[in-house]
Amino acid sequence: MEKFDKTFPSKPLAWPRGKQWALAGVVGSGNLEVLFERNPKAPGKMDCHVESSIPGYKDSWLAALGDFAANYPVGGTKVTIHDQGADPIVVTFRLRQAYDHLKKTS
Amino acid sequence: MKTLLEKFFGKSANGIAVKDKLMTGYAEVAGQEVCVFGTCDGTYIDNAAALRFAAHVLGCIENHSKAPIVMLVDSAGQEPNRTAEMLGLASYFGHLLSCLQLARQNGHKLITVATGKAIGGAFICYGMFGDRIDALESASVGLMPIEAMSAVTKIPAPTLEKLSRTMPSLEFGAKPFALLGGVEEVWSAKDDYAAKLAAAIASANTDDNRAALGKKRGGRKLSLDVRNRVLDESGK
Amino acid sequence: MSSAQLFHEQTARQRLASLVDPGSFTEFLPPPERVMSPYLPQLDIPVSFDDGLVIGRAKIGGKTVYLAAQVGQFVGGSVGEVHGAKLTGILKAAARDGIPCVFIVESGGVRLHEGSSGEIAISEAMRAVFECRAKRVPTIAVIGSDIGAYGGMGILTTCCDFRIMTEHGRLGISGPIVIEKWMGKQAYDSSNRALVWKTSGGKTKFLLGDADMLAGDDAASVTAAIKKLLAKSSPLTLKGLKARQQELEKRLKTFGKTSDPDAIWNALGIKNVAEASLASATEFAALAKKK
Amino acid sequence: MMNTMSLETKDTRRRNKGERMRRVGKLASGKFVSAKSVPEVLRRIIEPGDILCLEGDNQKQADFLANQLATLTKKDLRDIHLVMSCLTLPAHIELFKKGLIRQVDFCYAGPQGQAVAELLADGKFPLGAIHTYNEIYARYYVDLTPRVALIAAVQADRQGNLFLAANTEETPAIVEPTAFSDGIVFAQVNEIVDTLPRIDIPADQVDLIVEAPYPMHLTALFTRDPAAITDVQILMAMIALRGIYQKYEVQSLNHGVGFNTAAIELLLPTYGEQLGLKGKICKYWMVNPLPTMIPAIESGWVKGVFSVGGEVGMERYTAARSDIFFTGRDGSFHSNRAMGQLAGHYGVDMFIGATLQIDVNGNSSTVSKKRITGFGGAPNMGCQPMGRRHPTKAWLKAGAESNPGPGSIPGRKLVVQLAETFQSGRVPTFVEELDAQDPAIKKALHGVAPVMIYGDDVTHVVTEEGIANLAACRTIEERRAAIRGVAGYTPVGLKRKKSETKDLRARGIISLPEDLGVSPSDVSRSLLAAQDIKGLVRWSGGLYDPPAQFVDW
Repeated sequence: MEKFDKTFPSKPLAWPRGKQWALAGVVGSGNLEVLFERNPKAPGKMDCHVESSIPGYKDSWLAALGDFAANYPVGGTKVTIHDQGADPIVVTFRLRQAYDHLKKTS
Repeated sequence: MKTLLEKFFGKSANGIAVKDKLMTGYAEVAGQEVCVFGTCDGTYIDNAAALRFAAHVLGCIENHSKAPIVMLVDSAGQEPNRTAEMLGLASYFGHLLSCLQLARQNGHKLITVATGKAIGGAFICYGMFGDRIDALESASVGLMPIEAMSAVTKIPAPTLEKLSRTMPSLEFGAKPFALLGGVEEVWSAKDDYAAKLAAAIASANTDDNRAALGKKRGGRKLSLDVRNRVLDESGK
Repeated sequence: MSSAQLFHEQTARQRLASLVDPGSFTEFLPPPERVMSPYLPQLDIPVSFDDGLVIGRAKIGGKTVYLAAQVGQFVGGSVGEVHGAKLTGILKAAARDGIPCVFIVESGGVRLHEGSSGEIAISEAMRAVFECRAKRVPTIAVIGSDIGAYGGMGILTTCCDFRIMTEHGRLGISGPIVIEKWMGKQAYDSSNRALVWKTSGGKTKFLLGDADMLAGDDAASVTAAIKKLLAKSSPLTLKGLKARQQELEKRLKTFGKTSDPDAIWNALGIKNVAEASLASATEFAALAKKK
Repeated sequence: MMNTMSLETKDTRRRNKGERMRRVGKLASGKFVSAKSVPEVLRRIIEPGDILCLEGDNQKQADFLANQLATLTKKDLRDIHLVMSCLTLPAHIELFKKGLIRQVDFCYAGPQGQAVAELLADGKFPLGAIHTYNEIYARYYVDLTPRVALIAAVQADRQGNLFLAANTEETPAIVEPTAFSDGIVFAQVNEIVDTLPRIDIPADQVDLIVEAPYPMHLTALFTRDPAAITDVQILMAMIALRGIYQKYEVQSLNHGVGFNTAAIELLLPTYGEQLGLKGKICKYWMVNPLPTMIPAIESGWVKGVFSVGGEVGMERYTAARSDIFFTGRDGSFHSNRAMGQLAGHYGVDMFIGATLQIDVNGNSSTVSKKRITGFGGAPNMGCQPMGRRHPTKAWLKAGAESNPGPGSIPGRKLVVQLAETFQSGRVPTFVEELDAQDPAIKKALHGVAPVMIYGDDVTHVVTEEGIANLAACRTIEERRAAIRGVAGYTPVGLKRKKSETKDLRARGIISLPEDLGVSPSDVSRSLLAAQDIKGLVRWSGGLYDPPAQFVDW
C-alpha cells in the first residue's frame, strides 16, 4: 500500500452550488473509487489523498492529477482515491465522472 | 453421544433418537418438557437433514405448545455437492430457519449449545439462530481455523496468527467467539450442564443482544454503534 | 438500437440510481462519513468509503422503501463487521418504520479477512429479516449478477419474503470452484459456465420456485418486478410452512438422484431446453407457464 | 557451352517422385493408406535433405500427420528443411528437440512462442527466417518449393478429391507449388465419403490420403466475447470512428482480431448510425467471419466480406448470408489465406489493429524476450502497397496529408495502430525501444529485428488519449513528439513537452477526444449493439452456434 497527499493549484470550481460530494468507481481489481468533496476553505486548490494497492507509480499519479487540476476548474475540492491497481486512464475516467456528478445541482 | 445427552437431560435423554448422527426428540430440563434436535460427531448437514429438523420443529409447534427448543451443534458444515446446490440447499436451510422463526413467534424459546464443531454454514443454518447461544469450552466455534483462512485468503498464517492477538474475530474457539458476543456463556467441563441449560432456558429472551455483548466484551466494537447510526439517520 | 445498461454489469450505486424514482435516493452513512473497515488496512487491503454496502431510502413507484445494495467488486461483496452492521441497521429500520426493504445482493458471503465477526453479522441480519417478517414488512432480495448470493448470503436471501432473480443471478451456498475441489473436475467442471448457471442460475431457481420472479437483465425489468411484490408480504404460518415442507420433500425425492439440471427443466415443463436456454426472461416465464 | 549437369536435371524430380511412391508400394491402396501405417509411409516418402512442408495454419492443423511425424527418430528422418506458416503444436517442437531439422522457415509460433525462444537460446532452432504469410507462400514458388507437403482436409471422396469446408486457409497455397513441381501431397482427412459437397482440391493434385482417427485440430481463434469489452476500448473505438473512419470515409478495410476492433464493429449499428455513417463507410471487409460483425451485417452496413479462414460456429450463419460472404456451390463458406492477404494488402483503404508494444518511432511488435511469436497476418496488411495505382478517396486524402514528393506515389493506405497506453498489470505499451530490438533476438534472426509493423508504414496511432497522425509528420522528431503526445502516463508519455503537444494539436497532427466531439462521459457499454455472446446469437436469428466455452446459458 502506498499513501500520499498532494495539493494542486486549480481554478475555483465553476459551480458554487450543487452537491456536497460525488463518488465514482468502485474498489475492485483494476479499478478505484474517487470521492470529490467541496472544500470552500481553499478555493484555489485541489487537495488530493491517494491510497494505492500497487506502490511505485507515484509519478504517473501526480502527472494525471496535475493534468486534471490544470484542465478543469476544480479549486475548492478535496479528492480522496482508494485504488486497487487501476490504469492511469481509469484514474482520469473516474475523476471526470465524479466531477460531472459534482456539477449536477440537485 | 449418549453420555453427553445424559449430562444435559439425565434419564430423559432416552427420548432423543440418534440416527445418522442426527438427533431429534423430546426430553426434560428441570421438569419442563423440551424439544431437542441437533447434530453429533461433526457430521455434515444436507437437504434431508434440514428437512428432518424442520419437520421436528413443525411437529413441536403443532403438538407441544411453547416447549423450549434446544439445539445442539456438532457439525463441520454443509458438504459441497452439485446435486444439493442444484436442488437449492440454501432454500432448505432457509426453510429450517423459517420454521424456527415461527416457533419463536409462537412462544417457543430457542436455546443453542455448541457441543463440538460449530463451523461456518452449519452454525448459521440453525444454531446461531437461537435466542440464547452457549458453548462448551471444548467446542470448535468460529468461521474457520487460521490455517484454512490462510489457504483461502492467501494471507500467510503467521500474519493472521499475529493479527488475531488484537483481532479476536480471527481466532478460532468458543472463548474468542464469546468475546465477539456470538456466544453468551462458555461452559467449562466441570459445570453441571443440566443446571446450566435450565438457567439458559430461564434467561433466554427474543432480543438479539449479540452486538451489545460484542461491544461490552470488546471483541466487536463497531457493530452496535454503526447499526445505531443507521437507525438514527433513518429515523430523522 | 442502443440497449439499456445490463443490470449484471452495473455497480451497486448505478443499480440503485436506475431502480428508484429519479433523484429520490438518500444515502445513510454516505461516503464522506467514511464508515470503513478498520481491519482491512491491517492486512494491506484497500478500504472503501461504504465498506461494500450502499444503504438508504428512496421511492419506487411513489412508494417509500429502504434499500441496500452490495458492491460485488469490493472483496467479493463480502460481509464484514461494518458492512453487516449497516445491513442489520437498515433491516431493523424497516421493521421499526414498517417500510419495505429491497436488498440488491451481490456477495460470496462472510468476509474471511474479518473472520467470525462477519459470520455473526450475517446471523444478526437474518434475525433482522425475520423481525420484518414478523411485522409483515416485506423484504425483497434481488439477485442479478454473476457473483450472485453465496455462503451465508445465499441462506439469508432464502429467509426474505421474496426473491427476484435474473438469468445472470446465481443462488447457492458452496460456489462451483469449492464443489469442483471437493468432488473432482469429472463430477463438476467449474469452468463449464453453462453447467454452472443451469445448476445455480436464475432460470433453474425460478423453475423450482426458489425465485419468485424472473426479471430481465435491465433495471426497468427489475423495477417492474419489485413494484409487483412491494404490496405483498409472505407471513410465516404453520399451514404455509407445512406446505413448503411437503414441496421440498417432493423435490428431494423426485430429483435427489440426478445431477442433471436438464432433467429438472424437462420435468418442470420445459420441452426444448436449448430454446429455453436462449430465451429472454419474459419468453422463459411464458415457456415455463405452458406446462 | 554444353553443361552435363543440365542434361541430368531435366526430369530427375519426376523420376525421384516415382521412386518414392514405389517405395510406398502395398502400404497404399490407390491413394489411400491406413492410419497405423502412416509413420512407415512417412519414412518411405521423405528423404534426407528434403524441404518438408507441414500444414499448420493459425486455425486448422494437420495435427494427426504432425503427431505421426514426431514419432520418427533420427534414423528415419534427418537433415530436414522444414517450411510452414504456423509452428504451433507441441509435435512441431518435438521435431527440433529430436534434432531432425536442418533449417526452419516459418511465420508464426503463437502458443509455442516460449518454446521457440528456449530452443533458439539452446541453439536447437536452425532458423532461416521468420516470414510474413505472403512471403513464405511466394517462396514456395521460388526457392522453398516443398518436396513433400503434409496437409489437412475435412473430407475426401474415393477418387481423392478434397473438400476443405470453411477453413480453406492456405491449403491451395501449399498444394499448388508442391503438386506442380513433382512433390508429394499427403492429406489427412476427417472422413472418406462417396460424394463431396464440393471439390476444393482436385484429386489430380493429391498423392496420398489417410482417414485420421480424430478430426483435425481447429481453434476458435477469432471469437471475442463482447462482455469482455472495456469502457476504455469503447472510448478508443469512438475516437477511431470519428477521427479516422468518418474523416477519411473508409470504404474497404481489414480489422485485427482484438477487443478494440470488436468494439468498433459493435458500435457501427449504434454510435455509427447516430453519426449518420451507415452506407457511407465500412462496406467491404477483408476479415474472418467474426461473430462481432453480425450486428453490423444484420443492420445492412456490410456489402461484402472475404476471409483468410473460417471461424468455428459461423458455418450456418455464413451459409445463410451468401450475399455477404464467399460461398461454394454447395452453399457453404469459402476462405483463402493467400488471396485474402493479397486483398488486404492491395485492395483495401485501411488496416487497423491492436498491438502490445510500440516504440517512440512507431514500430510495433508482439515479441518479448521470453516469447518469440513471429507474425500473423498483420504485416502484409499493415504496410504500404508501394506499387498501388487505383485511387480511392481515403487513399488520396491520406496521400495528400503525407505531402508526397516528386518521386512518391500519390496515395497512402491508412495503417492504424490501436494501443491502450497500458497493458494489463500496468505494463506500458509505449517504450523507448522494443523488446524485439534485443541484441540476442536480432542476432538469432540474422540481423532483422522482428518488428510487426514498421513506423514508416503507420499513418495513425490511436490511444485513449487521442490520435497521432504520423503520416502528417514532417520529421522523425515530429513523429516522436506526436507519439509522446498520445502516450498518456507511460514513461514515454511523461517525457512529452507541453508546448510541442500544443503545437501539434493546433496543426491537427494530434487530436484529443474533445477535438473529435467525443466525451468520456458518453462512454457506456450499452452502446454496444450486443453486450454478450448471447446477444450475438439473438442478432443472428439463432444461426450462430458459439463454441461451448463461450456458452453460459
